[in-house]
Amino acid sequence: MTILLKLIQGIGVGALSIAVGLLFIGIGRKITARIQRRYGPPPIQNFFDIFKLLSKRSISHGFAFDLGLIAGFSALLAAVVFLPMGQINIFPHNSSLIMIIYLMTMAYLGMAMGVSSSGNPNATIGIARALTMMMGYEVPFAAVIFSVYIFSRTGSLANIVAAQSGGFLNWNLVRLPFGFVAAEIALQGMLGEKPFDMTIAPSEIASGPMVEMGGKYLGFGMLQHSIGLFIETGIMVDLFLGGASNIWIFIAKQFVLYFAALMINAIMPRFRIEEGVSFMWKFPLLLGVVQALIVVL
Amino acid sequence: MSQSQWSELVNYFRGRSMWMLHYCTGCGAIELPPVMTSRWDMERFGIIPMATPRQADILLITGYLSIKTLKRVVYTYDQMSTPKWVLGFGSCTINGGIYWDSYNVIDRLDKYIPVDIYIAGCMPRPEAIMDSFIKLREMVQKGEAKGYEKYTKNYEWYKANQDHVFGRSEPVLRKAEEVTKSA
Amino acid sequence: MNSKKNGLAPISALKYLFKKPHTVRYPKEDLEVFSIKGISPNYRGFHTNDLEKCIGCGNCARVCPASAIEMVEYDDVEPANKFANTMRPTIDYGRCCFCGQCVDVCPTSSLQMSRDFIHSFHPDSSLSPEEEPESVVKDFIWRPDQKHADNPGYLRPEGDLFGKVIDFDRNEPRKEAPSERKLSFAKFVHTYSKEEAEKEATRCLGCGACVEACPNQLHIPQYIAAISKGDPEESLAWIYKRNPLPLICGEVCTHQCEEACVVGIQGEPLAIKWLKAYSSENVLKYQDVVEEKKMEPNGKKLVAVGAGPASLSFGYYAKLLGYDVTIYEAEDKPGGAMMWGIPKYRLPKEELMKDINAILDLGIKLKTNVKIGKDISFDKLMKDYDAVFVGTGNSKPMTLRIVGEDLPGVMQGLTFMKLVNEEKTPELKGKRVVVVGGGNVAMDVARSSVRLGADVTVVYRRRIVDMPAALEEIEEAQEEGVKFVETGVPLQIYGEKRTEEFEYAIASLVPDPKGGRPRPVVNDKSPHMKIKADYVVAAIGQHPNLDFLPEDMQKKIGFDGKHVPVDDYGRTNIDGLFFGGDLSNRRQDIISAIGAGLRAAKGVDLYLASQK
Amino acid sequence: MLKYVKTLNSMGLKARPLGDWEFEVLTPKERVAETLSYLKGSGFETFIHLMCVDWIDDGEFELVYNVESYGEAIQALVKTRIPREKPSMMTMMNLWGLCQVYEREIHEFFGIKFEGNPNLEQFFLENWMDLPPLRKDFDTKEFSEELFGFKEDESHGIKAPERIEYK
Amino acid sequence: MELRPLNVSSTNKRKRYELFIGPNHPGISGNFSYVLEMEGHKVADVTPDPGLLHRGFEKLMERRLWTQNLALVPRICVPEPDVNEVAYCMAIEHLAGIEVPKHAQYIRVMVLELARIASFLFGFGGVGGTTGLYTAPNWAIGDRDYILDLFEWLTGGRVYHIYQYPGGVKNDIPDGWLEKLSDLLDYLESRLPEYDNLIFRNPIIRDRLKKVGYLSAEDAIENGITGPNLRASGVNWDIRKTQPYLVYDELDFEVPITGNGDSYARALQRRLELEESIKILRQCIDQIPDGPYKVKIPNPFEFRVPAGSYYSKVESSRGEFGYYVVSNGDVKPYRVYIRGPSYSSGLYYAKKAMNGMRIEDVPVWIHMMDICPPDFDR
Repeated sequence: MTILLKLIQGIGVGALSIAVGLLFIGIGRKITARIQRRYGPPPIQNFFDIFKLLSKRSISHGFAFDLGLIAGFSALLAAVVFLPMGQINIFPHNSSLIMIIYLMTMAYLGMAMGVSSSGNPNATIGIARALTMMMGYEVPFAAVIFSVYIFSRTGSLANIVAAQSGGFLNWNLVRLPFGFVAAEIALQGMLGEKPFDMTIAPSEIASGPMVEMGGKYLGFGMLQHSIGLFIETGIMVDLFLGGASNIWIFIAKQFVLYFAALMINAIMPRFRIEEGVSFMWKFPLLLGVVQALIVVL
Repeated sequence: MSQSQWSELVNYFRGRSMWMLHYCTGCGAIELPPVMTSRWDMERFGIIPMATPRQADILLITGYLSIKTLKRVVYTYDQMSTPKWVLGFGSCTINGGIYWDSYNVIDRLDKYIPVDIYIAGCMPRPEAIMDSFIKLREMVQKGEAKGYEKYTKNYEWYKANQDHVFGRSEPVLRKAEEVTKSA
Repeated sequence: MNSKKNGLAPISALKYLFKKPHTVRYPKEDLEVFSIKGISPNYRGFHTNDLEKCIGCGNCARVCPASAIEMVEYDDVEPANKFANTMRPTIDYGRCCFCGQCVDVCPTSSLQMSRDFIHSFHPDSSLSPEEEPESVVKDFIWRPDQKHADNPGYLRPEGDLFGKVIDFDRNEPRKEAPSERKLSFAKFVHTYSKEEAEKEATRCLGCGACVEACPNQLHIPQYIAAISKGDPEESLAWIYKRNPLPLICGEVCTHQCEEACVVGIQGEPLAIKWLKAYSSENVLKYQDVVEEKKMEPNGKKLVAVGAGPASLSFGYYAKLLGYDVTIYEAEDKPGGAMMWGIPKYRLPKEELMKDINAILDLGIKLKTNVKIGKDISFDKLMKDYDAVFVGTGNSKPMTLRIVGEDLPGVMQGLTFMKLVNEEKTPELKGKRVVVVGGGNVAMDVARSSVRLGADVTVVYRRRIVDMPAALEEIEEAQEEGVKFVETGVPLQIYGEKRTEEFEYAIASLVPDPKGGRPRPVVNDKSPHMKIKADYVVAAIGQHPNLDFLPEDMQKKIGFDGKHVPVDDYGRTNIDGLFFGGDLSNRRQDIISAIGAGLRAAKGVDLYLASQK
Repeated sequence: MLKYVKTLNSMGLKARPLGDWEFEVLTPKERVAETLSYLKGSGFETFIHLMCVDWIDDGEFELVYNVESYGEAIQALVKTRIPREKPSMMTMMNLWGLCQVYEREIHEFFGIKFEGNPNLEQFFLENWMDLPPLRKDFDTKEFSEELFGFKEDESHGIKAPERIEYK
Repeated sequence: MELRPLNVSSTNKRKRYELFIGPNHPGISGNFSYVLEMEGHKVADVTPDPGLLHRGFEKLMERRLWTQNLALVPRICVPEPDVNEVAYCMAIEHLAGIEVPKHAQYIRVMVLELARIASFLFGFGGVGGTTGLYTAPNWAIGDRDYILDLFEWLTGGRVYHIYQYPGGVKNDIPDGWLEKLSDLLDYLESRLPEYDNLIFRNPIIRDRLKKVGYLSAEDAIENGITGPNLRASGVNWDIRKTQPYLVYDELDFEVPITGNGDSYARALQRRLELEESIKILRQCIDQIPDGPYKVKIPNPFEFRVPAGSYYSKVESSRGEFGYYVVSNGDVKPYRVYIRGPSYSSGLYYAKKAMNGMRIEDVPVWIHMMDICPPDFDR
């Protein structure tokens, strides 16, 4: 019974994350458009896009292609289940940050497996960049997580959230400001927003991993992106913004983080891949290490 | 939900989200940047440029096609996943335009790939482009734009025409033979 | 500029988040940057064409760099004027590049462009792929009309004679001042110099509207193009294709072509006549142009009666076809009316002879001072020759039929002109001459009299604008001091022994119900006027004189005293008898006569071929 | 500029000024390299273009090398004529590497062989088997009609009036 | 139908593979293709594959009348069509000995400079587009549209103006146009600092661009690079100054020389020249004399240009745009050769420049060299 309930809850959370992610991207397009002096699409444009993509006939590039994408998508769906979102917390005792990050890495690896079987060099370069970039942002992010772990003395997101309860001043944002900045920069990389969007870089490698994806595959890719967006901002909310008491506040906090990322996205060009990685390993890593040192000492 | 209702719904969403391929085949493409960017903002209609044919729904033939480009266009069109639509931009796609007598520019696009909508003009203004996008959207939502079905149905005919242009194995004009022989 | 590196500088761009975008939200909004809403006021969109104004000259079609315009004949339009046709531009928007060159070159400004530019087409998906291209192309081809006229865009305003590309200003050849030229019979028009001719020739659009207006359909665009290329020889060769008397026509042609000239609709027409004069004057030896076309003789013998333009033209073209041609002339010099009727100041005799000699040099036999019917009977001609061409023209002058006409001092126009050309006129210095009539002969008489020192008054039944004479001639006559009396109907000539006074009535003009020229009507109330006159010359037209023809023949060919009915090839009801020139032409001028000669030559050829 | 014209004339070549900034040099085929290297040596370091004119009536191709001196702001057009039958020319790649592409283009459009140029493959066209298209005896309209299958009457339907010709 | 298959050859020491930049690629500046042979992320060899836009202009122009060709020539360089019209008309005028009235010459200068600004703004868009700063194209191309509005008002066409005519221009400046132009210049000047902040002071753009495509002055001269790219390498050469045409010698302007030779210098060069163009336009507004806007020439059918040949050139936003026109005295040109500024850089120098470049720098290099495929494809 519980399992069934959890399953239903899980599906619900997955759907919610997709919906919220898509809406975020939609609103994000609108906001970016404003900075670019135009109106932009309606906020629900992304739902049209997804629906259309899923209704298209698609070309597969072999079994590994399909499998990789499905693996990636399901890994992300699994990850979102473990994320505590306000009062919604399906596995209150199992919300291990390590597991979530592990599952998210799985998603990338699944994607890598898929697209590299398409044989398009652009996709290969793209996925290589994605993995390199992951190396880039995971290192400072790991440093930050390390300091948060040490600071909160727990590995569970739910407990980290609980540790921050009791007002704004208890938030890790205030307590671990260097860590927050480092994580925020890493988040930019995780979201694939500029200046860290070398993975898709249309003008260089023609949208990279997505180059051979059409129709349903691209639709799943976009869904994956929206879940990823939800999880990544969600982790940040849980880690630094004190979680939330209910889902709406949680989403609002997520949006604030996404908005900040959007602002940078709108005014920054993209790094070259090695610039991006070295930037990650310089400034945010330094902040993360400083934070860890502060926490440890 | 019945089959027809379902396809109506699908068509509605397809009409609201048409992605075009970012491919400047001819000079009409110079009016696309203004349409895509802030002054005219095509994204209002859900139309955004896409980097690869796999992701795109619309193929814009922005003007004349040289033989070399036609080859790529056909290749690109084959790569796109259905449903897909082709827009013929300006005079050149309709009847050759100002290049009607050029040795390297095809005259009628629809001999080689099916075209769903043609826009008059040389080159079409942003208003005309958007007007035709709106028209295409209506057609898609009504389920009238079926060029891709025609292509599969009459593939032999199209293929023969394509091969006639870029699969040729001997000179087109007899005169050339004589000259090459003497040279 | 401040180009210092600053990571925070881009943040200033975020202020646009709170500003109104500058997007034009088409179709909800429209551009609002010009004086009118929407696109610019002179935008080059779809064409409009005023079908009533369009003359179908086809210049738009020829100037189109994309070959998008085709002239198509339509039933539902009326020709805009008597030279226009019912062809209208039909534009293929699958070709059109909206450059506007057709608008620039439209001589009537009927073709314009509108601000409408949106047209899209979705081919019917039920059509098979073979049919589809046709349906697409059909949808993008249409005849521009007034559909978009309420939204005008790029156009050439009608009064804009500076024009876009057409040069509307004619370069008249230099002429002597009236006070100078009235003193002598010398030619007063200086034909073009090379530069002037080339400049004038480059005004030609080459549309060929003139060709249809020309009674003989000369290759006008071609010979003008050759002039602008700087090649009078080539030009003359083109002229010779249909006109063996180029210099004569260059000097004295009635140039209806210029009335049809499309440049003349809004500006001044090309001086086609003077251009012809230029190229024929600048080729010293016609032989180079003429000889090469000569054909092998075929042994057939033809005869032409009268050495006027019709017979000369007949002789020339028949000779080129290989016939052996003999021309009989009653006078001692060839040329007919051109020799005796045209004053020297218009056509110097040496120029006339240059043309005629070029023809005669081909080997055409000319027998002067032979009067048919008197020296040789017409029946003998019919027997001796394979075919007979009669081009004797109008030699019987019409008379005034008023009291006092038989007084000394009353003369007929042609008789007077013959005297002038023979320099046998009575002393006219200080005399008063009244010329009755308004044709070219009347003008010749009047202006010759002026040159002889007389005081001349021209009395004409209608207004000056109704005169059949060329406007140019009338103007020049006025400049030279000829007085004109409009609507004067001759009543009587008074005088004891010779002419002293001329009386006429001022008629009132009644519009012709058939749409022709108004008719002068004299009634009791019409005022009567008298002027002193030492000479009265009646130049009111001539009739043919076919007395040399046997009576039965005259009847058989249907001669009614004025006119001989013939078909296109000059054929009459009698086999082997051909007519041409003023005898049978509707218009009575040199170029028509030349045309009749040419057609008759072809007719003879057809006739003799059928005889075999 | 006049000093170059003078020098070139003294070298036995025909040189004359064309405009304010241009002068032309007519050289025989064999002396092109010599002329160009003289010009390059005297400051004409930039290679602007190489083009070809088909003088079909003379049976010759004219090659025009355009080089420019930035130092003195003058341009030299070096012109040479080669016969139209089996046309060939030596490459100028050793002077300007840039000539490689120009020569390849001219080989494609006029069929002139450039001896010493390693790559004269098709460049702008693909699968071209007809006459080189920019030759005067190549009829592009006919080609277009033949290959793209459309016919056009060039008279545009403008009707010449009916004349009765004597012949 | 055969396209070259993906060629992964293992015979080489290191694995090489082919990568197509274009024709269907967002990183290329038009319908044009570079076939890159890659070693990892690095370019090992480049084969330019032009001809995708080849329309045979030079052949078509031989078949058309002198003035009919005015509808064809702007199509040779689409982002900046006016240079074609002016260069072609200048060649005709030189051959036919036509003197263009001062008024018309000023109009021509204004048209050329406006087109230059429009092209530079397009270039700003290119900087943003290739580096992923999409706000830049949205701004710059949006602002360029205001220039197109002015063109439309002046000429009746938005992109293809077909406005020049041998002997002058087709119609006079409409009432109120100069005021509107002056307003636009004010607006553009107010926008320039914003572009500076967004693009030219942006550290990532600077760092990225500065690493790409260094070109020394000697190499630039050797490889026939012209225009802003040449000046960015430090060669003081601008046809408007050194061999002035039209009325450029009556106008007071400077030619900035950035001289660093890298891609950033090339972008900056354009940015600085834009300012000078605004300056020129302001002077034109003040100085433009009254007078006829064209001289009469024969109509298109009878317009014969005396036999001869002439090379006329115009400084375009990409470099030297030249028309070599040969006439044999007929109503049609005997031969027209078009020297596009991108020819040498795009087809020849690219091979040298891209060698060893990383894939992400290739589009940057293409756009900063401002390679415009139609002008060499013709």
